[in-house]
Amino acid sequence: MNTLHIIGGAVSILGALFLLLASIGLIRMPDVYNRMQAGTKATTFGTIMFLAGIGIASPGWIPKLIVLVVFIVLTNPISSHILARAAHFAGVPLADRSVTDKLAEHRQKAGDK
Amino acid sequence: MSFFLVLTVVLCAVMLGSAGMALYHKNLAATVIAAGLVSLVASIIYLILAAPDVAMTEAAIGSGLSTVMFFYVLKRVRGGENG
Amino acid sequence: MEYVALATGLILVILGLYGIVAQRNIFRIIIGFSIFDTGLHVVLVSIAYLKNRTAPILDEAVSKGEAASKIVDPVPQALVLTAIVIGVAITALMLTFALKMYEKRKTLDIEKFEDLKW
Amino acid sequence: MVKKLVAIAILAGIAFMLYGLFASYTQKETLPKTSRYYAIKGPDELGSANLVTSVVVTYRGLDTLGEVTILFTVASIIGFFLRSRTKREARAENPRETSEILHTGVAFLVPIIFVFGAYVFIGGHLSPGGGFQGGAIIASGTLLLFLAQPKTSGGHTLITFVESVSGIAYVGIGIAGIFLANGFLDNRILPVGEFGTIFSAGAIPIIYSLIGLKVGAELSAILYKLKDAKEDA
Repeated sequence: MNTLHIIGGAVSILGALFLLLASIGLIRMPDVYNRMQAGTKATTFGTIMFLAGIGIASPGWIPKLIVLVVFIVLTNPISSHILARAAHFAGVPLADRSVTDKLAEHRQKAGDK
Repeated sequence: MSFFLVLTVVLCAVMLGSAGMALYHKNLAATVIAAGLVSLVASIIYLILAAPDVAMTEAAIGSGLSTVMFFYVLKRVRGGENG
Repeated sequence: MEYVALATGLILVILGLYGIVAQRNIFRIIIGFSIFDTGLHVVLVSIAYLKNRTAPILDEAVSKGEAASKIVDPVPQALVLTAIVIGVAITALMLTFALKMYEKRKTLDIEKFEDLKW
Repeated sequence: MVKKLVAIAILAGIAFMLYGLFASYTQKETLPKTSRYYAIKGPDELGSANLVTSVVVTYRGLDTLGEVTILFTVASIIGFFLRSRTKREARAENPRETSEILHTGVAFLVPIIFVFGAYVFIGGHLSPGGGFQGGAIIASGTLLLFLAQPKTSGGHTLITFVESVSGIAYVGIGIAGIFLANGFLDNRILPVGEFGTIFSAGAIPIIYSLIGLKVGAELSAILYKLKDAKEDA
């Protein structure tokens, strides 16, 4: 239990806190799109922070952790983008409080139904 | 040691719950997702039980590919699910 | 720990069997089969586990000489490895048959397929 | 109603038997005889650090061959039952266009996924992983391609080619084991090498790579056929 372990553990716990916030957001948010946003942004950042904590605690794993971070940064936004788009095309309505819907405007302009 | 015991108990409870959901939920898409969840949690249990090879296979095949296969077929049999 | 996993595996086997015999929708029967499969794998892996031992991979922590006293049983793990792949192949086969049956009758209710009933 | 009661009664019987198994199960203290032989002799005989790999590829290699054969049979039966749509029909369908982000992301990700799958099955004798896992990862990459480009129906020729070539090479290496080493699928046709390095364990990396390509191709073929299945009205 040296200093690096303690710093790494603290960073990891901070990352886990972000994951907790993401899960609270999943429950609290009003519609699919807001939930998706909470579930993507916070989990991407939280996971990266968690892995950074592990990297601080045991520096031998850093190359593998970098590969993991690259994968997460690439896949997480794309998958949530596709999910949100599919929900929009399937006709899931926005919450009452939302003010703008760019994709609907774009689709109207393109003459798509 | 007791940490892993608690973790196993929690994961087993999740597994049984999602297995029950996979059998009884009305929506067929939800049952497919629940069956995938059973596989995913099972792969974590394999990791705890010192079987990393099996865990990798189960995570890739059981919760990835077979779920997609179910969905490909489910897309084709819409409308027949209640009859 | 391994006893908990073993019990869960056996309960999953029973749940899957119940799904197979009690459901009427063919799709749900296939899902029951896949749960049955997962339960069997959990049972096999937890039987392979021995207390306070590590995975059957030799590295710096486990040297060649002391392997027999430090690793868990590799044979059931190898069995499960092949069983998972076979399981997904069988699931794909059953899904194909379900698809063909649906195209024939436009239904997935197992009670409607009475050709072999007497 | 009666049927359901009978089913529950049968299940109760099975549950009782399984409970008997559970109650009488006691954990072993040491490995069984066969596993102890594998654990003691395996690393020196075959040079593979991952004992699961040495069991799957060499000691029980014939089972793995049978398993790959089962996969091949399943893929053939599915191809027999589900007719694929032709190219013209695929073009006539008009699925929703996939977005720019997805195209770019997939073009970037799929090669990385394939390389990762290859890494998993080439390093199967040193670390967790191997042909089945790597094959499943490669099939996931193919699936990503299918999902991103729903209109294309090409690639089937390549999948069939990889499938047959790797299958033939697998059996060929197995037969080479009869002549150059002690038996069918013996891995010592190449030098066993230094324990724990990438070029060790004789033919195990080659055999596992072939298994990986084979499994990946079979699973991709199954997914492809399920995706492109055409309804005969």
